[in-house]
Amino acid sequence: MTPHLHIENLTKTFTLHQFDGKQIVGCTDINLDLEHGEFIGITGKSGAGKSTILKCIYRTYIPTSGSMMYHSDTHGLIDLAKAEERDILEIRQKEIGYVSQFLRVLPRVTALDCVVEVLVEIGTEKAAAVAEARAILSHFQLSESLWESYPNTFSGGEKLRLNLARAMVKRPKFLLLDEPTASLDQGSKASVRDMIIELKRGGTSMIGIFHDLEFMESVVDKEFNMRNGIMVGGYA
Amino acid sequence: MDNRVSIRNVSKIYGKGCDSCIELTGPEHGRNRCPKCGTIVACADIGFDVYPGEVLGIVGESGSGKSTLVKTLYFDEAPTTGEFYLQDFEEGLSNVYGLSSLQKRYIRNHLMGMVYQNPHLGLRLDYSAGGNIAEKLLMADWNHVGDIRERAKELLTKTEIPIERMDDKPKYFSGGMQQRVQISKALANNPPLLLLDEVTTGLDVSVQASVLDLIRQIGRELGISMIVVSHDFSVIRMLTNRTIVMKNGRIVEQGLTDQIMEDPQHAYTQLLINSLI
Amino acid sequence: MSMYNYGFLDENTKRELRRKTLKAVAIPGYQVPFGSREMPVARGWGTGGLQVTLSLIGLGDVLKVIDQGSDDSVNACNLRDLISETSEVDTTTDTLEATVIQTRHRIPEEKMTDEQILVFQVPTPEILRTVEPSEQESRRMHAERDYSRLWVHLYEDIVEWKEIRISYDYPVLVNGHYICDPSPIPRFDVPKLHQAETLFLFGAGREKRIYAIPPHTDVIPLQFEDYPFNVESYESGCEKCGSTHTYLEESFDSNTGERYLYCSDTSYCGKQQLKGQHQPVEIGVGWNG
Amino acid sequence: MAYVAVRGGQQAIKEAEKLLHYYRLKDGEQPITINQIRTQMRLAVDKAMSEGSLYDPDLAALALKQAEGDAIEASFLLRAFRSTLPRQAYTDAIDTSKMEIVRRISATFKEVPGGQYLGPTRDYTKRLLRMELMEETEAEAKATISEFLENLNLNAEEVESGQVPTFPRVINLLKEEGLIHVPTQGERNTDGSVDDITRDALSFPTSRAVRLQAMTRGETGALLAFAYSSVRGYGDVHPTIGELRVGYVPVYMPHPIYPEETIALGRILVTEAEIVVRQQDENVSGAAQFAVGYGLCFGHNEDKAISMGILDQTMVAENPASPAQDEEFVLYHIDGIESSGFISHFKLPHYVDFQAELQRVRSINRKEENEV
Repeated sequence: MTPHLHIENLTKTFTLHQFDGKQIVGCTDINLDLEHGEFIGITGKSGAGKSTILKCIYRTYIPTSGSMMYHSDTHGLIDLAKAEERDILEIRQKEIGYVSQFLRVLPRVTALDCVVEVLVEIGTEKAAAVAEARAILSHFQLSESLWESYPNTFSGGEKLRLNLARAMVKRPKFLLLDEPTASLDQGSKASVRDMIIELKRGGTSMIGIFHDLEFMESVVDKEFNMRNGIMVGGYA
Repeated sequence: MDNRVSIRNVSKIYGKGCDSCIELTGPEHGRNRCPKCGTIVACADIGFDVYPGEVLGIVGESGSGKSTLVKTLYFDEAPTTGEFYLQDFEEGLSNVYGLSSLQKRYIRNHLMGMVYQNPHLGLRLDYSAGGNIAEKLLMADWNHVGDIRERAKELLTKTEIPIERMDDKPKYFSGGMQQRVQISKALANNPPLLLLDEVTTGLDVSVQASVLDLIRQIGRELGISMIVVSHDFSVIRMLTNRTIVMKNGRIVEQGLTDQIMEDPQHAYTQLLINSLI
Repeated sequence: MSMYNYGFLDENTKRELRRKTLKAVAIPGYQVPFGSREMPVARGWGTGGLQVTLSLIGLGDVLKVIDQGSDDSVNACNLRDLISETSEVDTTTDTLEATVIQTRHRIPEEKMTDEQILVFQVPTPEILRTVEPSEQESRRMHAERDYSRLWVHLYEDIVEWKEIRISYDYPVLVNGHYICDPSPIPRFDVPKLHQAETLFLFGAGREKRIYAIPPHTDVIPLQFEDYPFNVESYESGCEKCGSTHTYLEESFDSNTGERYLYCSDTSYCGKQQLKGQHQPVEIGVGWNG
Repeated sequence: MAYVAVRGGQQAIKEAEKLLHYYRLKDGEQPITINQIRTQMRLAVDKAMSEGSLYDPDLAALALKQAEGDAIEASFLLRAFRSTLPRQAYTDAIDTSKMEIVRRISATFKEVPGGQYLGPTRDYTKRLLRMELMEETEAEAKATISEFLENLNLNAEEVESGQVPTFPRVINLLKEEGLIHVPTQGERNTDGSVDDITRDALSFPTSRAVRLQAMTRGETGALLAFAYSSVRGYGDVHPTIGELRVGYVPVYMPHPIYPEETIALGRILVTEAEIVVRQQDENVSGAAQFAVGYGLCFGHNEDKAISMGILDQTMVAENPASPAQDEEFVLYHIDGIESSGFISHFKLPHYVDFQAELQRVRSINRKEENEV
């Protein structure tokens, strides 16, 4: 069986037209295999290009070269680097979760609704979606008093927990985690770990970026280290 | 072919035109007026697809041709060239631009809804709010006043207009309410495609927010395909999945909305993104 | 009048009028523009009907002219004089005897046959004028059958007044295609247009349009399922002849000031009165059979 | 007695007509002659010919006599008469550069080639009633004539040569400089025919030929009002009279058999106005230019020709913002015969219609009562 995700020679360069076409390197020549149900952790200094890889996979960035062969439930084997936008949208909606260190939620949508929406989008009944959303918000220890308020007033930790809930509630086949534990207390970290373990048990493959190496080591199967956009070392 | 909407090679030219019009206009020249003959190339070589349930954004500054483009989609303006296929009309096999005006009218009434920036274009401000909705229904052969009023109530409720205002004239409504009535009217026949042209421009910020929320909610609940035209990236970000960037009558870039905003490829898009306040 | 051509108009003009009339018959309800000529009566006084009648009439025809149902109204007299003087046809007041009837705002009470033509004088042929002042735009609306505004107009009436307020010039759908103005006949006369045996021609002189409803054509007044079209009705009958199935006009007795109802079709009323006096008279059947 | 008897209508209109004839003559004065009207009421005759759309000073004078001076009624009589005349042929377009000038002025330049030529104008007379005309005698009239001719002092050479001075068009001065926009689209149809509003109903958008035809038949007062509205505030036209000419032009028609030849039909008096305005046509781009509005009508009628010239340019607006820019609005409402006919038709009985109205209003009121 081929890996869940096979990245080959992935390079991302940014061209800044306003600065006379200045080139900025995001990452260079990345090669990586993610097996089904596997969790790979990526480490490195900030600015090393870790997030670039994640965003390329999610196609928020357009890869400059290389391929990312992904095993999709709905689309079969597909190169995320070149896939049609509408296929990407569908795969995002049904299969890929993305947790970023920053919360990007729409204004004027309550915390509960923003989790419910994710489930409704993939076809869950409204009532069932509400029940599931409540359960996962409890799991991530988001105070029930916040459920009906707008997340733009939340603290960093609260936002992150909401983000995790949103990404994980649909039990994605593939999860991208960009600093999922930054600014979380020990209790919250524990619930993140529990959820990761539960998802892994369910067969979810994951790639994560961590500062907290201790936490990372407790959940990942493989680890890669990056420096200046280049993968410098990896070990199981 | 499961495309809901396909646009190919659409152009709209105002003026007599010459051989150089297309060549000498566009973003690389920074103009849409042909220097040789003075013809305005409002848009040219436009092509894209909108898939079922998808919300497509068209962003650009004034003069980019985005409003002209959307007007050709609603047959308010006839394009100079181009093809336009709708899955819901003869299984997407007929170029609907080539149809008779009678058939175009059918498509307008049954398969599309349009919400204009200026409510007076989309509404008859002197007819009641209910009458405005009735206009669309009557054209789809509704012939029972009681049924029409029931449907109008349903739509006004959905767009959060108090039902007791149904028989009042929109000319006495606030700008935000007028836009809500326009949206109700546009949705009257459950069209598979909704066109929105700068619908929040000119509204107060809080009113803008509520109109955008309404549009978003409709998109989610009804699964309608939408084309949202705006100069405002925050509107585009909030409503759309994919975005087309236009300048001087041409498409300079299209992509996923988050990609356009975080990894813009074209110099002009980068300039727009960097100019966001 | 001998210094003028037969039928007043020159032959080329009459030919043009006949061609346009044929076109109108071929496209029921469609308003055919024509080069309307100035007539020796004023615009708005029946010049459209007059031109149509003069282009059709020939020796052997029997002419009847009515205005508001009356043969004796001054304008009817004037037009009848003009037509008969220039065409030398016989005139009548009896609907049954006439071959061509020119009318303003009424359809006679006696049912007309396929041997007869009814020519209407039309002041404003464009039914969309109430909702759209521009001619260019209203022609586009007809072409696209874009009648939404007219329908909304009716809807708004119902919302505000619980019924459609149009009393005359009631919009009708002709042959399932064009909506047209049956001229300012009262609602009472509108059903007579539906699947009739007679050719109906409409002439609008000032607005320069001819249109037609050929025999055996569907003519349906605009209505809603829950607000069906209805016609005028009266609590009592004609004061003079006792009819209870005719269109009546209110009038005041010039001496007593009392209000009475009389038949608007004076010829029919006269015949009914004769019948009441047991005198021999032939009265045609009504339009309902 | 009501004006329409339910019986006796025929008799009533006959009697009314007799009364009308009596009223024209009832004071026992000498009947006015057609010659007197044609020569001494010349401007009324000109207006009747122009609005009646028939160039025949004698018939126009007759119409005025019959209409007891009512201008619209007189032009109406001429139009109705016109309907009985078959269309035999179209003349060639008249060439106004061949005009025998009666009057010619320009407001663009103080001095123009050919010179300003005031002619018989009232423009600079004091509008004081000349009481002496109350009792004007034949002898006085003759004296006025001979006195004028004696003082005329014509240049003997000019009189002998019989040469009429020519007047180059003022507009041409601007054209030569490239300042006048010359429409590329001709006034003729592609098949060489000319639109004819007396044969075909107006259809919109119209051709310029149709607009000009409709205006030249239009009622002077209506044209005046629309043109005035566009320069006073409902529009943005700033007209300058490039040239105003009054004079006689010859009329020719193509020979029906020999295509190279023309037949001279006579000459007609016309008033021509060329109005210079800033280019308004949105479809024309390029250098700033002037456009010329054109007015021409039968007879001597300066108000009409100038108004027509102004309106010719207001109606080029693609998106009309004021009434005078809207060709439908202008062209449908300037015909005096049509508008007066329709307004007067309201004098006709409307018993049937009004009864229908009564029924509707009562029905609505009944419904409202039932609801209360």
